[in-house]
Amino acid sequence: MNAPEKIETFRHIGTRPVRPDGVDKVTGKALYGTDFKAPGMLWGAILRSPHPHARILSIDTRAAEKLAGVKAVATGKDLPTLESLVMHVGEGASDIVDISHNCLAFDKVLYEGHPVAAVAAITPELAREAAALISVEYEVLPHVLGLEEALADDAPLIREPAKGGTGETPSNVAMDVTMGRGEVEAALSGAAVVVEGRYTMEPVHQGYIEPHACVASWNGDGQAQIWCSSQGHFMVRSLTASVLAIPQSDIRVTPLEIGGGFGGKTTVYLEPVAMILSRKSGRPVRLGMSREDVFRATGPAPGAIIDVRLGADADGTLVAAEVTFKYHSGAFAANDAGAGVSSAIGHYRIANTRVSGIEVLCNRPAAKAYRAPGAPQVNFAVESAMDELAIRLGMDPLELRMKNAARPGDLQTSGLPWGEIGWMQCLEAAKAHPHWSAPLGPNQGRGIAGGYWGNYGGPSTVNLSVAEDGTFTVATGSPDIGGSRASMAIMAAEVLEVPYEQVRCVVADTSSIGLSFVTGGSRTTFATGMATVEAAREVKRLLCERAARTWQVPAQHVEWRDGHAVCTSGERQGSKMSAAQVAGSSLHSGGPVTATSALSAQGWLPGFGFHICDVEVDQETGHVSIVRYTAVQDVGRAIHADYVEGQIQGGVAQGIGWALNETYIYNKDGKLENPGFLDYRMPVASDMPMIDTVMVEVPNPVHPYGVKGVGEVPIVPPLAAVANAVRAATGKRMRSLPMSPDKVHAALHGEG
Amino acid sequence: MSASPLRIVIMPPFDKEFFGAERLSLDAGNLFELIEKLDAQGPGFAKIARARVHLAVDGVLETDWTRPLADVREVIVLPRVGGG
Amino acid sequence: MNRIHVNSTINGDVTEFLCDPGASLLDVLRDTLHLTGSKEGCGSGDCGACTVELDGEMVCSCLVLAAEAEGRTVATIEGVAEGSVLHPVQQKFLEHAALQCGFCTPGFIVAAKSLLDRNPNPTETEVRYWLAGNLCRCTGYDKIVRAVMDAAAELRQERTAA
Amino acid sequence: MPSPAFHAPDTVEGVVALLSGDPTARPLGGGTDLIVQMRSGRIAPGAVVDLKRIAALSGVRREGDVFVIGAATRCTALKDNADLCAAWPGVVEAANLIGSVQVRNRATMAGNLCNASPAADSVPALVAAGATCVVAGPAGTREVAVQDIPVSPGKTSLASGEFVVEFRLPARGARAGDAYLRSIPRTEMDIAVVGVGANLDLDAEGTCTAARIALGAVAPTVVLVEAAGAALVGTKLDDGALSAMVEAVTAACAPIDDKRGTVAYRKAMAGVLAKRTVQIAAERAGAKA
Repeated sequence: MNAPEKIETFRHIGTRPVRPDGVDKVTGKALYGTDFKAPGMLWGAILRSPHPHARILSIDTRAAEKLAGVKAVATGKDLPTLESLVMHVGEGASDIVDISHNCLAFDKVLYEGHPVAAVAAITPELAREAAALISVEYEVLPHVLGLEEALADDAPLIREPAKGGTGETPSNVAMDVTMGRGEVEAALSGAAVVVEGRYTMEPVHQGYIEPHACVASWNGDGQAQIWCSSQGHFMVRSLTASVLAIPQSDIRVTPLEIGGGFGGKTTVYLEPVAMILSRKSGRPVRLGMSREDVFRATGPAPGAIIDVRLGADADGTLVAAEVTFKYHSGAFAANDAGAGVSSAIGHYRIANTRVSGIEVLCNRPAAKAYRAPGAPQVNFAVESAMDELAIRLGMDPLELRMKNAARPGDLQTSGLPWGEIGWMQCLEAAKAHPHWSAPLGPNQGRGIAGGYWGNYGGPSTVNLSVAEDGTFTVATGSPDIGGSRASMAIMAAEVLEVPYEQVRCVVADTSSIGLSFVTGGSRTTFATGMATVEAAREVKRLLCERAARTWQVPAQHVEWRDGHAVCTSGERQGSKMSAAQVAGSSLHSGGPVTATSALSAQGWLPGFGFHICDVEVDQETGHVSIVRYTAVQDVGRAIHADYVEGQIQGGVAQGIGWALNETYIYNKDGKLENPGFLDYRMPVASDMPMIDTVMVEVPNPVHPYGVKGVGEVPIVPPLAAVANAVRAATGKRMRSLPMSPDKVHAALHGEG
Repeated sequence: MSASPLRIVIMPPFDKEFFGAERLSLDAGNLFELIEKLDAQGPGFAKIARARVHLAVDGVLETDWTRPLADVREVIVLPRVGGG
Repeated sequence: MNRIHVNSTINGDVTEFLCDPGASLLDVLRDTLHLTGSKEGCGSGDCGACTVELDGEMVCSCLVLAAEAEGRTVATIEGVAEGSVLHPVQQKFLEHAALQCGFCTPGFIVAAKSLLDRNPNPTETEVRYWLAGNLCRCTGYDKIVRAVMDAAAELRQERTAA
Repeated sequence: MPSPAFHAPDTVEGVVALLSGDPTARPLGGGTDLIVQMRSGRIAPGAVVDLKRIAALSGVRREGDVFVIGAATRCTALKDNADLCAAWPGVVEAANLIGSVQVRNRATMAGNLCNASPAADSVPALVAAGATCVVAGPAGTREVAVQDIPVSPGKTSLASGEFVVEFRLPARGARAGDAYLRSIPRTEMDIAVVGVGANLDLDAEGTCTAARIALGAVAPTVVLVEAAGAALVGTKLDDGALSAMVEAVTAACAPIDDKRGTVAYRKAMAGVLAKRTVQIAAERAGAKA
């Protein structure tokens, strides 16, 4: 063997090749959920509740059924009665009874926009017309939207009290999680400095640009096909089958390209309804949402009320932290409180902690995961309090964080020790970054914040097959939202030591590949990547074995080098066969070469990020402009550097939107006032600066290439980073989001 | 089988919800068997375990419940939190 | 329902279609002509995913009645590349990874091309304001703006060379 | 939801005939409000009458010192007329703050006016400019001050069969300038929380000889604040005059709390923006000498 001449360890890892699905996407050829049409397809429409809370007394569908061209009408009564079953499809647990009742209301509507009935007709116009002809008699019930209002003794109950009774007083509390250790009160009373504050925000939406849509075709023999975009077509299969009480293998879900999800496409809203309409009509049925439907009826992230108390010694050592929060659960039980508890204060070493959160049912759409679900809200409170603590202590806020930062082996809030986390390295990189010491202009302020997200692993299946010409196809069960086909191809090409273009990656349907959890939890590059590497290693082994048998040498004499099987000893030493040569003769050496890896990936590690934000505040108008932003993140190891940076930049932009302008606005009648992109104000290009990213690489020792999930972390710190920057620019602490111009103006000029 | 019984630490809400205790001592060959035994003490626990429970073996999350527990000292039962 | 017969030139091809008088140009492009590259993200002109050029000016096709297209020319994302040869804006979007989910991408590319057809040397601020009618939720716009600036540079070079 | 009929006549008379024949019929300029409202079901006109096939209604022309802007002229086309931009930069800018480039490539000032939203961006600038519009109807044509068109949110003073044919912007003095500013939460793609148009004439010494200040989104319709203009006339726009002007502006505000802003914020912004707008207009007036 020659002396190692290469400095870089990797052939492909960390490079930036063009994604395999790129040309389709820049030319408009790619088929998304909203683009698919089936021959003979009918168009569906959904009638939604105008009331935030009402009992359904009767539904008269006769006029709709009589309309020429209408082929099916469905209501909640068409869905089977189910027994409670909590299912986990990779993104928090949900009870299928709730999912069913959210698809079509059963006896009560629980939020404005709750689906009540659906129709299928030969044109979209007819379907809408027919839906409008359905007459629903409601008994309007008192509604409740606010967290404290929903917790009041006389609040309307969203969930009917359980039959038989549990002995507990019925309430709107859907989930209650507490973790911690030590003696919080004693430590706080002994602390040199204590800061406390209440932080609040209304729900925000994931804001994916593609509205939900699907086509379902359910035949009389029970077999069905669904074409849709989602964060997990296996999730669509299992939830749809469970809601309809049919076998999973009777449904084949074909994933279409997905136009953004951010956690919001990890459940089913339309698919079971489209299935019912298809079964009734005998034809494929398309259902889609309008943008208004998306805002009114799909999962926002919960709003929150968060109380924080932090105590520190005079030298800045944190001695106690107490975080108590309430999250909107919406109409059904949501999950964010659990992650909220574990994402609040675990990034600091604190001996005495108590973190406690509840989910509160109310007459809003059921909260759904949104990028690091439950974490940005508590982080906003804790990192704002840290800023205040630094001011009170007269300490540099970055030094305060460095002094208290958790290291590997320190305990998380759950009591488990942290593994190989790169939090300290992020803080050091930020301190060394020119942004940290750059001068500021007039009316400008700099804020910082750090945060983390636990990430996830879980089940993924990958099939790697070799074509007769020695090219490779990776088939995964993981929808590609942000370039994961490129990442899989990179990892497979790395293992196989072949050019990137020699490996192509596709997302296979539920009948063509094994179970894979949703693309969520920042798990795909980690878990599906692990399966890809395992499958590639097995294919490499098979190719070497075929070569060994061809050469009639022991298998251990053949190694894979530089994309070739090479005989390393014996008579045939130095013989080489390319992948094409082995694969070309594979039909005469035992058959096609292919390998499947199905695994439940373990050993995932959390990601940590640290952000620096400069704002400029117009003191007269209260407008906040983001003038510079730097995001530092431990990414484990970047597989496709561009898409890692892209994840960070996208998360930051969403966080900035959350911080500055995005918010749900309900009126007193419980109706959403801003169900569109005009008044639900997501950042536009002119609102944003370039976002500098610094990728810190502290590899995950468990992953073959060191991957840590990267997608969710970057939305965690921006809320506090912006608020802390506004504080620095104006002297005002903004504890209520969004920091819209009117609120900043009021803070500066003392109104309201 | 481990030489001495396993220390089982039950985190909220499962302590109150099922067991009325924060610590238990049990013998189990693997995590499936452990859940069976926990179900005997807290009926209904097995049914919710897959959706709501994470198990940590000597401080590290373990999703493979066939993992043998010989030489293991402690299993923590903690709530499974959502991903994103 | 009185359907209207419309003649227009779409991506250079003389195209006839029948439409409901209330149908949007986007409805006809997507559902009648099967040109699904233009996307509907909002239906109210707030996201730009349906951006096309009408008589050379970029518009939201969801805010144009299909009947208005009579005698006019329409250019959609499907006509931006010349055969298999990508337009520099398309090529730079790929090279800069200026897309993640890709749903907003067709609208951005039509809008960016429209900018560069008029202004070969835009500043970053001009690019950002020109593209303010196109929402992207994935990228934070950073790589999109870089791709457009780089495409502008390449187009300038092509013009100098020509 | 029956579909409307679609007409694209090529004469003004043809439009009047169609609008007169169906009181629910609506003229279609750029459609950026009309089509959204139709598709959301908020309105269901029996017919839509496209104005863009009438050549005379599109484009900017001069009649002596007066600028005439056809009702079907898209906002971005205003920027192509250098004389208009030089004379009335505030009007051109206001029209080019509406929506996005895509929207402005369709939207017209006539549509912006006749949609009768109190927050329409181009309207305060037109009112400050003293613009009039020519209205065609069954009884012939009449000229109306722009501020007399909207009567309440969503309602205009136009009679059945009438529609706006063109705007007329008056002759400009040698030292005159206008400007428009608005407050929005983002930098683009928003509806004005408050909008302020200002139009000033100065004499050779820099003394203000005429001033018109108009406010958007602070009342059910655009407000021409005559007291604010009066506070400036005869002054050199010193701090005292500006303060008096701001006071008059604030006093003229009668806004509501809604999803886009609070009463307190709107009042405060009207003052802040009025001052800034007047300063820009003054600079433009001075720079033209």
